[in-house]
Amino acid sequence: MSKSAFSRRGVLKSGALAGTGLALPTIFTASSAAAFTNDPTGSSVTLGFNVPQTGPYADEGADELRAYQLAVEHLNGGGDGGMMNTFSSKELQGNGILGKEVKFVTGDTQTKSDAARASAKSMIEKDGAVMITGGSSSGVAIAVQGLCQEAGVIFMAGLTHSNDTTGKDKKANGFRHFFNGYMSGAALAPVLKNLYGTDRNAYHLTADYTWGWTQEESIAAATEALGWNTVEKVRTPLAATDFSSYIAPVLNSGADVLVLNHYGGNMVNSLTNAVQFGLREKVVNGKNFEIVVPLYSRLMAKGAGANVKGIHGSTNWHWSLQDEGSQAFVRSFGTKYGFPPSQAAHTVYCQTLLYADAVQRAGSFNPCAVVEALEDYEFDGLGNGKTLYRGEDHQCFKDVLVVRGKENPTSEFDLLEVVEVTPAAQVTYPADHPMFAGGALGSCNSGA
Amino acid sequence: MDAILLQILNGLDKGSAYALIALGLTLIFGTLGVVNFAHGALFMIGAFCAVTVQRLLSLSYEVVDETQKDFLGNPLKVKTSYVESWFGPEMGGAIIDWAVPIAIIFAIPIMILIGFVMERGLIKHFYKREHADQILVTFGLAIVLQEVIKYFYGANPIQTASPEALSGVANVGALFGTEIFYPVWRIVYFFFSVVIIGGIFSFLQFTTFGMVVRAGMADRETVGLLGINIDRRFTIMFGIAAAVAGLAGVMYTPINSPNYHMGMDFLVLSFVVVVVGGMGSLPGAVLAGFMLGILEAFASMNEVKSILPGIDQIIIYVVAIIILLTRPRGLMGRKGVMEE
Amino acid sequence: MFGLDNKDTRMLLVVAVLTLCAPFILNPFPTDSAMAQFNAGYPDLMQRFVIFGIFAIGFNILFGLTGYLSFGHAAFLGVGSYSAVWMFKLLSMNVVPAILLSVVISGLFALLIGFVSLRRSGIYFSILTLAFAQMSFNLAYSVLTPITNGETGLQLTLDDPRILGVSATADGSIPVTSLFGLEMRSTFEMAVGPWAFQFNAGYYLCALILLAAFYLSIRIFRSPFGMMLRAVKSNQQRMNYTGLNTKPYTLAAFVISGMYAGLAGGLMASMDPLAGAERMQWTASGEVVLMTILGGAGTLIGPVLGAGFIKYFENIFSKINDHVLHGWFSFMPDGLEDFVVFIIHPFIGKGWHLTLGILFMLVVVFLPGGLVEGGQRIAKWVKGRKNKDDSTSATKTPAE
Amino acid sequence: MGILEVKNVGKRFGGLQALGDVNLSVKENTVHAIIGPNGAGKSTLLNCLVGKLIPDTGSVMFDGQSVLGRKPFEINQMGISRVFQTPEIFGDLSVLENMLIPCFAKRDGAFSLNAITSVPSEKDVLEKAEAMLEEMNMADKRHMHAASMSRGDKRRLEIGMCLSQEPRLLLLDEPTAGMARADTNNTIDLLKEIKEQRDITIAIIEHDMHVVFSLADRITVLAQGTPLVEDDPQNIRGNPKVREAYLGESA
Repeated sequence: MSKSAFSRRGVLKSGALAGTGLALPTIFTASSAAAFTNDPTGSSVTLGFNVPQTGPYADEGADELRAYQLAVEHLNGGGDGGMMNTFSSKELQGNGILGKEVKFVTGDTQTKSDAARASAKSMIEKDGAVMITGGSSSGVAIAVQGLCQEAGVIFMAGLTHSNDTTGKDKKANGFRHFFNGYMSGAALAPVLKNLYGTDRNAYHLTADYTWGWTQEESIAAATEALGWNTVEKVRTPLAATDFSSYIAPVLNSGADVLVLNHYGGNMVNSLTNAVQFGLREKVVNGKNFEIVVPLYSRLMAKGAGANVKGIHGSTNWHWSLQDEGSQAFVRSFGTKYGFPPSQAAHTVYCQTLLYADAVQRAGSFNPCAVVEALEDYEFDGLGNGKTLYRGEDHQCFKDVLVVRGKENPTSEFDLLEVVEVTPAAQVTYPADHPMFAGGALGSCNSGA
Repeated sequence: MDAILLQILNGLDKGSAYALIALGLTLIFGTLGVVNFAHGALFMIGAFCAVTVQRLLSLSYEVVDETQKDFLGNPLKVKTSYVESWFGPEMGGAIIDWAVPIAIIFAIPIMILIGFVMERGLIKHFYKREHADQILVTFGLAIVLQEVIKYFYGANPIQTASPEALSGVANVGALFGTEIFYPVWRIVYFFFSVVIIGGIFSFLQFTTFGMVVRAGMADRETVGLLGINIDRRFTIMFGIAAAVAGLAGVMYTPINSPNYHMGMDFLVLSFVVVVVGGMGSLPGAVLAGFMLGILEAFASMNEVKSILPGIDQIIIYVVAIIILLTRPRGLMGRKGVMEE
Repeated sequence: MFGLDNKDTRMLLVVAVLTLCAPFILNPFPTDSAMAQFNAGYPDLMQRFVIFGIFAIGFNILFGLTGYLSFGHAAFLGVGSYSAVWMFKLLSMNVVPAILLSVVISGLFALLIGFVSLRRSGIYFSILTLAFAQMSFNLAYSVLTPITNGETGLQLTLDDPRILGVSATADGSIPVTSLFGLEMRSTFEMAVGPWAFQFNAGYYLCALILLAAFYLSIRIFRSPFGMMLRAVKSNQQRMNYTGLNTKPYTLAAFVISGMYAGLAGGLMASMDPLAGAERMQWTASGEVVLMTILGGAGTLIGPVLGAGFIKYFENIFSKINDHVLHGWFSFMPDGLEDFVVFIIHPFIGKGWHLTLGILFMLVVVFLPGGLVEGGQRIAKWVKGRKNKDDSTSATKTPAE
Repeated sequence: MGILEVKNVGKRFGGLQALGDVNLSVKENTVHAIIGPNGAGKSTLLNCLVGKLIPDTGSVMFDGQSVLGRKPFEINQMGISRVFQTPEIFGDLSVLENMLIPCFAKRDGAFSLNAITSVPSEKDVLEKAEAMLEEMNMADKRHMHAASMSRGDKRRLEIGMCLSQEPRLLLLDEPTAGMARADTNNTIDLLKEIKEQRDITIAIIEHDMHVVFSLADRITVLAQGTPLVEDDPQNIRGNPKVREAYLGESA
């Protein structure tokens, strides 16, 4: 039995060709000659876009999918080229990747680790995908990242904010463009200090699972460094829909800042409930009561409506940025779909381009070559300023945006305004930072 | 002390949603003997009635304003809603502001109609079928309803605000001589649910229609033998149950922004409530709803969580297990209902 | 043969042939054809078919025979998965101890939950099992994270202290699961003309275990014990007054089906060493209920069919996107193509839930006995066409 | 000393005294009928004998052993079988399977994890069940769905199921209630046959005097939860107290 892992579509195809070439069907057995998993030997290369299409993050998934389609179009030379024109690397020619036409398959993660892995596996085993990307939650990203490592394909993470993705669960075959909890804390802290001073009492409400914990840890550490006092850290069940019983005690706790370490539907509901309980009109310890949502998402902010007004948080990217890259992206996305892209769309578009570029520069689809090309790679022009893909942990270091819910939105997309662009240097941390300790990158796996 | 009062209040408020959904579920169990997994979906549809009314009221026409730019740099299209242009900005604005209460008026006939169609078109063919079949068909229906809503409204929550006048906080503590601030709309929700529950009970208690239905709940065959068309009454009851779930949904929208799977989120919980209350018992369902709401509120207190970490995650289930083991048929269940 | 009567032997053989030839049967379309989208013959999905088949067979032993509707069976699957992954982390990458442990642990867990829950019957029993399973899920997702790794799911790392085996391979990777050296992921590929077939070691292990599980389930169905379980469903009062203690019967059925679930969980972890908490959520428990009812509760083959049906939709329909649709209908004139794609669009890709929901309703409305009844009707219809006057098959035998 | 000795049994439900102070002795190999007007406590008494209810006071001894506190299945395993007012059979199973279950219960006890052998291979049990069906004249119906039989056949099957356990005491709870005359007569004939052919004690609760007087060797009349009188059928027929309390209104 051939000692191969996963299917090798490329070999299959050549085998199939050999078969059809003869009058009688011959049986061709794949040899272990292939250099790596799913080596694309035909005229096209297949990428796997694994996004939530059902469940609470389906809209974010849909937006990611739009961006992926746009990226594929641009890579194949269609459309206006988007950020390919502003990208600092000029390797991509608009003729696919390494001259191969880019094709894609899509799948549904359902925001469940199991389903996401099943979907990714089917892309690798059945469709011959050479790279998997996508996702809208950290649990899924980490689970799929682990799978890709074992399978010998590259994983370009989508929206995942947990420190663990490039911390204790980092993998050699996995890369994250999105920022993380630590960076949110580092970016927010100085802004919060300017706005609310150094003498504050913070009350944390945290989604009771790993992402929530890492964010809580990051934000608490960053604000405590300012001199803030953390009054209480309360964990809320993932399944909670009504946060009123967690909000109510905040009033009498002596806290004057509420930090909501929630995302998605949890964030919408906890923020709505907090505003409902009149927290924002309160004056505690002689100061105005404030709410902070460390990880903002415009798509989700919409669900909270007017409640986001004036509330600060951080985000990876926002369509209102005025740099050339962002504008080019917003233009091509907006022209095609009629509304501006979300940060999820932006990060996955970048990831696709970065992968394609790395392959182009490496001159091979071999995951180990791609890893080498991406590690410690510096680039610009993708909307976040100068960015470094750090080799030690495969995390991108770039500027982080501090945003605020806009008081007078002019349209349904105009919900957030950028308050501050925190430079990359301020959010950079050493690779052996304790919040990211415990895991090992391992070595790249090409599946051979 | 204040903290405890606050949590009791919060529990009553949480419990009102549970009680309303469980009430409708029990009406359907009790009268029709059908396990309705689509009941959560009815709650969700009610909520989307409010969303739809709000959207209809905000329907607008666009005027291109050359002085402002949209995100692509093109001239901005400024939207003005028809309601505002018809009634003037003030009156029109007020109408839009009151979209949720207005939605109640629309939701009642729509929900009753949906209930009728569901019962006549689907459920009635399943009275004599096994509970397993009922579960499968209503679950399938729930998925379909949910996906239809998702297709038209997307998966993200949609904010539906309460009227400005009812969105602040009120000092409930004044009644007890302390200061306890509580959101006005949640108080409204509580009283609303009390009124609906009271209405349903008196309807069943004091009208002949209600008496026949109650008799039918106890012994369907005998009532059928009396020559009373119990089937038609049961159809109406299904419509009423749907309307109760729908109204619970409409009024819930300002509390939490509705999304397409909110029904499923409530479904399991409301089944637990119904069973804890006792199958087929209306007072049981209401009692269990409020009781579980209050217990949930207490379990989420920091003082409690520090002693029993994670208790708020499982309190409902722990209570359900304890009650079912100590009281075989829930709090007020009747013998022989749904036991085989 | 094997102590079965002719009919059962025939059924077992049919299932054996179907599972062993699945790589061919599930890949009917040439790899490069437009219809290849519907091929299901790749290792992961084939493994899922048989693993969920085992899960549903076990569930059916409880629900189909005794009528006790457990809404918390996914908890046993989850516990089985966690046990297996822990075994991989601590002992060895061999799947045998992992699978054995997962069966034992989930059996014990089922004994505990069954002992309490079976004090009640009907919907009260269902809610008790649901409550236990939801508690397990909620705790696994949060408080029990040190054991379960919460949201991400328990997975292998490079520094697992594996007693029999290495923490990491020479080239710095996590070792893979194996059966005495035969790697579960190793796949033998065969190309016949334009077709490509994949023979995966893990799949064949699962398939053999499925056959064993199916065989055992036939034996249970046909045994005096199985008859007693059906008697429990039929009339507990009579059971009691016939000198039979129903409690150990139902408990035994509960534990056996819990062990089946644990076996499925252990296999799942053996094929892919990750155990996610969502495996224990009520929706997962609901899924096996739906599989069983959809296929035909109380029949032998039904649950396997139901499991295949649902998993096929989940994995195949969810992957069809507009792009693929346009590819299929590109032969049509543009306007018509767009129209057809527009019509089909809501039912595929992100709409696969909708399609599944509609199919649930159609099956339950038109085929009250599930897919098995559909098969029987077709068989009857075919028979009826062969000899029209043969209408003596009125004797009602219990459905298969 | 009878095979069944009921001493000073009393049972209350809330404020209602269902059984006062019941003493009853059923002699081995006799047919003992318990009669009484509605609400006399007949069913309560029966439920106390089979373990469904536990009396508040008194004792129930079967063959020298107390049955109190034992579960119904344990009491059955001691040798008491019960026939219900409405036939309790396994409706979803075939007639043969209905007969097999008590045969297995007799052989294997209250619980047996007999999951590996197949039913057809259990020749001894199968033969016994077939023989009992033969005896009940139901052999031709063996593959019928039990629920689809007539009420009379169901009753016959239920009695057959009880007999296949070779009980020492057979309790019958109004075995002919709701039956047509022909079915009633058939049942009487069947019971007579059983009485003659087997070493068995029968206790019967009955409303229908025709049945009682055709079968009973001994009769206890129950009124308002206490035994009014216990005697031979002839004497009962002539007893004025009984006439007044019971027969007067129904005969």
